[in-house]
Amino acid sequence: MKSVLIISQSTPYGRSSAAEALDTAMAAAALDVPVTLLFDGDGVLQLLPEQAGSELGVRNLSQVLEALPAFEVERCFVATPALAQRSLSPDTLALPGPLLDAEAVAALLRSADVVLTY
Amino acid sequence: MKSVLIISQSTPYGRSSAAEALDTAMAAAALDVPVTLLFDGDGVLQLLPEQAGSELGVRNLSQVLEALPAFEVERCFVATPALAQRSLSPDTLALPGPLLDAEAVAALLRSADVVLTY
Amino acid sequence: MGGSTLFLLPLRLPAPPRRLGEWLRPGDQLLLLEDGVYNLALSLPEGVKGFTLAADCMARGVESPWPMLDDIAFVGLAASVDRVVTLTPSLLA
Amino acid sequence: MGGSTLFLLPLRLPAPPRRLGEWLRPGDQLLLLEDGVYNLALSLPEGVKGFTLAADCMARGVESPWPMLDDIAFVGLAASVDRVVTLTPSLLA
Amino acid sequence: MRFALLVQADPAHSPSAISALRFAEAVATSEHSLVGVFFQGDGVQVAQHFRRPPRDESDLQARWAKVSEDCTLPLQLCVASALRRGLVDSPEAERVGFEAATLAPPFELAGLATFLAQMQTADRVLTFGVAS
Amino acid sequence: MRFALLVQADPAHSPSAISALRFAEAVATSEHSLVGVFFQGDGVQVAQHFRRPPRDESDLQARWAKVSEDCTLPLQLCVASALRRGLVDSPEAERVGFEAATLAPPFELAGLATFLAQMQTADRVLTFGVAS
Repeated sequence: MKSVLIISQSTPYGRSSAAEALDTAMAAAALDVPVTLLFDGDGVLQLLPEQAGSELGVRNLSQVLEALPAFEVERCFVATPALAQRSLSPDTLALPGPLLDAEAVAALLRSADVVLTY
Repeated sequence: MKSVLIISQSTPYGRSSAAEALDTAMAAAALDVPVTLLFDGDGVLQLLPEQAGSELGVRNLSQVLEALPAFEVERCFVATPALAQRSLSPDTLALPGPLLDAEAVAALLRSADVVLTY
Repeated sequence: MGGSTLFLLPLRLPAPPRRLGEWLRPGDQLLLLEDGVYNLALSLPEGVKGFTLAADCMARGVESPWPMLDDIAFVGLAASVDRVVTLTPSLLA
Repeated sequence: MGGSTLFLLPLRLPAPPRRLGEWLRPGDQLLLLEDGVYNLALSLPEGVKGFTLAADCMARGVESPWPMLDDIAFVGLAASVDRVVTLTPSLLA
Repeated sequence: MRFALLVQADPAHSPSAISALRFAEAVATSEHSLVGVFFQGDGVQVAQHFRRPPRDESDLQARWAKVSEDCTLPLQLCVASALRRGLVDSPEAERVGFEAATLAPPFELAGLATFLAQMQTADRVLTFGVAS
Repeated sequence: MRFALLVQADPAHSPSAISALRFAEAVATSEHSLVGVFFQGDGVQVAQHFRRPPRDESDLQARWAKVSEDCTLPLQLCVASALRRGLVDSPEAERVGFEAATLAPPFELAGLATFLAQMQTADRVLTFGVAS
């Protein structure tokens, strides 16, 4: 099986891309495709706690993120450079997985057969 | 009649906004609504000469820009700060009207009854 | 001619804006909404008041350092100025 | 594992990218296409080759400082690497 | 105070579509009024007849219809933007031989002249949904 | 070399829709091949049956149909993305009581599993149309 790295780099409600990244990751896991989900760029803004999408009548992404392990999306990472650039501290975020520095992100990218950007 | 300032700030082929700004300006002029068109931000990239939209099978914006005087859109300006920020020199562009510095842009904005951003 | 202007900023700025002071003048107001509420670190030009739209802050889990407006207050603010102008990252870069 | 990567950049960067060298490593290649061809002033990390897509340069009136590829050459380049990755301003900021 | 709105944002990918609607709903409950809402560019997509939002999301089309009814507010789509995106009303569908209109009422097609007239009547005009 | 493409860009507002098509057309004339093109998010809009591009613009839908025919290439839309944007095929239109399909052939609805299977078959996968 080819492995896939999904880079989730959109703000949670700016476009439908953030939700589509999660849909694709969950579908891959359900089909036993080796999948890794990386939150990088503006995608780290999906990890702010206490989001209330229902305020706007849209799907609450925080809840979907919390459900990732239940859908067997187990390999989730967060890119540290994206946090620093946005003045975000890891301990104020709802982290779905370990932090990766730039070197580790580069290695992760090069370990994947397919890379999809959302 | 209320006057309208149309700020065209999108790249020529990045979205349909650049074309819509021109459509709206021409419609306003046709109805004798006092209209001013300001190219600012990424909108100044519409002014690069020798564009060939037909390469991509899309409408050639350069031709529409050249036709603005024929459609009686006579007040067109270009924001200097946007040129500087993009390392563009005015004499390499197809300018549809005079250059305005930041102060003049601020005054133009405050002289308009309605401001539309495209 | 002249008068006060309410600026709307609905998008996240990818870098600190160099042209904020060119657009916003004393007496003007700035409302951050939609993904614009992520621009928490903006330093406003002197004499400019900043606001954020409450529903957008709450939806995104953002704590606003500026006064939050509900939708009705947004309408009231828009009615109180002479014009409303939407800004973008490209205009502010 | 490993191998060479072709990066696509289809959007204009609003500011000089701080993270270009984090993504692009020696042996990698970068293709500017669509509004990405406006990023003429990029300085590439050592050992990285840069290209632009010919049709997008011509449509936008942009003179490419790097070798221009036609569509067939783009396909050939994509076939010659180990993976193709699309980059964005948000990932490079 | 009379407002006119210009909406350029597709509800499927821009939160500006929601902002515009919420602004209109808030005007409807205030002492102010709306003279019209004009949808241009991607904004016209909200009027797509067969659009079905996911169950956990709000139905913007239905909410616009309600604002329109409550305030006898015209909801007009720029005809050029609509046609290129496949949005046609019944007369247009008949004219070109399509099986059905793809435009949901009360949305209707209109020219830019309509918007420019609304702009003249309104005291304030707001733009929602610009591109970055 | 076998390619699969993921297209997330709406032709009405993103040049990525054109890039994806041109890439597919170029593959068709090369020694390489395409195993499938999957449209997700705004990318599905290209399949809107009633879409009519302005006269001076290229008809992407017709060009995709030609690539599909020349290469017996499936053009599949993510069903979730399509339904929320009002794109339905004939069976779905019948099921929910609509007058007609809004999906132009040869585009068809498919689940993400289809795309993931194409990904396994392909040697290279390219993404067109990401958001900024």
